[in-house]
Amino acid sequence: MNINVFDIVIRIVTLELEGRLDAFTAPQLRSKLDELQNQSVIRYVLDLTNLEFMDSAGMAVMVTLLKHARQQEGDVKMVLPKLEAARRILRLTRFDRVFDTFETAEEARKSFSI
Amino acid sequence: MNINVFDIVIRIVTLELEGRLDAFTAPQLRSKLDELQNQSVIRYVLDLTNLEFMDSAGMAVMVTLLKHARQQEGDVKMVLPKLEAARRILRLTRFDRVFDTFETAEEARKSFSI
Amino acid sequence: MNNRAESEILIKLELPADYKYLNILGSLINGILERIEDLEEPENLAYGLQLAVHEICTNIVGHAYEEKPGYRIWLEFRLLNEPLRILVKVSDTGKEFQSDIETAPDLENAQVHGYGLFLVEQLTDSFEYRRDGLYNRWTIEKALTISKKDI
Amino acid sequence: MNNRAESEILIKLELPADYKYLNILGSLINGILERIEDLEEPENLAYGLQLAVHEICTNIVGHAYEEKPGYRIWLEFRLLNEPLRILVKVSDTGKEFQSDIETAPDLENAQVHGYGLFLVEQLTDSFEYRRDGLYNRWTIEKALTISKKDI
Ligand SMILES: Nc1ncnc2c1ncn2[C@@H]1O[C@H](COP(=O)(O)OP(=O)(O)O)[C@@H](O)[C@H]1O
Ligand SMILES: Nc1ncnc2c1ncn2[C@@H]1O[C@H](COP(=O)(O)OP(=O)(O)O)[C@@H](O)[C@H]1O
Repeated sequence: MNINVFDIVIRIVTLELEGRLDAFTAPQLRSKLDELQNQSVIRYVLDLTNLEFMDSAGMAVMVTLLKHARQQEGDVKMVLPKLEAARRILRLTRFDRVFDTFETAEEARKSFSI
Repeated sequence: MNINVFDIVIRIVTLELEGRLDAFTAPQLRSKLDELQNQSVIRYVLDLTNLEFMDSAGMAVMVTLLKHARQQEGDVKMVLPKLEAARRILRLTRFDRVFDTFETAEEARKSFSI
Repeated sequence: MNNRAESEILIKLELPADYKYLNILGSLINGILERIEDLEEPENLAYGLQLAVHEICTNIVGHAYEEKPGYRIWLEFRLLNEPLRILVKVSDTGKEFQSDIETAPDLENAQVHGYGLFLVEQLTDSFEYRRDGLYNRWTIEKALTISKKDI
Repeated sequence: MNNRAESEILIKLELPADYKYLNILGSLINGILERIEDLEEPENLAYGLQLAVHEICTNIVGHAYEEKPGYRIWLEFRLLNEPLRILVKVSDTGKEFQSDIETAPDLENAQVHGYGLFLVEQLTDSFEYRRDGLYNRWTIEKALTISKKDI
């Protein structure tokens, strides 16, 4: 008898970002993401629920991650910030269309197809 | 038959102070208190629970009220701020001893003797 | 409260051209706007103004000064009347800005760079750059709309 | 993160000598202290420093400029090393301060005035006044203690 076992492991990494994501703190996020990319993670949830402020340097890190993940058949799902003023900026830059967006991290994780 | 009715009305006025009590806003409090003093109010509860910042100009208004109220057999009871940093200032200036202090407005009101 | 700035209100700030200390801009702008009563959408306004000034300053740190240490940024915040508005001037002594650079990002295709000046334009009512001797001068203006409910 | 100020960090603020805009001091101080990691008791420190600077400035508005409009206050905030501390200089062009005035309040008997300078003294590690030509210069210093837990 022959038994073939195929083991599929889907890893989805959720990053909760709190406080400020700006030109000063963006490098911290970038190096965290480099680490994960070195581990071949390609499915991400960026949870912005408690983000207080985000600038274009922060956006650059998110877009870079998105491009990289999609190139490798992965994706980045975004949980929208509570702060309406921050959501407005995501609409202005159309980030709410470029990324799949969700209200909770749970919904974002469930949206990954296997 | 003679019926003598003595009607005693004790008026206790509670003022909830929120935000900043400083040299800019103290005059607003002072004019509110002037109004109440003109109505012969002599029993006050200063509820500082949600006070975020208080300077010496704010303290001056509170002490002036206290002196005035006690001269007329009234009193001013203080509900301490939630903010520990603000409580510390009240200890430094011994305001926590000069005033009767309480944790809730309800306790402060009940402490008035009739 | 009367929201007419009594005369012209001017606040000046000078800080190191360092990403680390740009958070101070946000604090300062919130502090200024706090003292204007009955602002319409105060949160959106404060956030947008903060972001616009912040983007100008990160560009100064990154592009004009190329992240070299020891340089300075000068800011002036003015409250003006008729109509009530805030005017912010930002100055630096870094490289001149080449205003012919294409700055509009392609919104349909997410991109990594180019959102900074786009955001400044979107979030302000007027936005100007001018070279002035050794200085770069960036000027933005934003109306401060007072909500009608109390009038 | 390294809390050594890279070199000396200097932030300058100039604002109208008007009670109305002194709230900006608090915002600015919070903004500066936010970027120092692992501060011990950050809330008490920020509040105390804010109050000390605020008291110096309300005295300038009320006593040095006698509440007259149109005057200015200049502030310098410096982060210094060894030990890590913040130094704040406040300048004005108002009346000279008569330092022989009795400033200690009688704490046993609550009083209406005299808590301002007492608070500044209590809340800082050093506190100085000096007349310098047409300027009054107030200087305070406060240690920024870093909590040991992460070391
Ligand atoms: N202060 C400045 N000094 C010099 N060049 C600048 C400055 N600000 C912007 N630029 C130029 O304009 C371009 C667009 O800026 P921006 O929209 O902020 O996007 P990003 O900074 O992400 O490239 C920059 O890449 C840079 O070449
Ligand atoms: N900047 C100043 N310029 C001139 N006089 C001052 C100044 N600051 C304080 N003083 C004097 O010192 C006294 C004590 O000040 P302070 O302790 O702040 O209490 P208060 O301001 O409530 O009187 C003031 O009443 C004033 O006479």
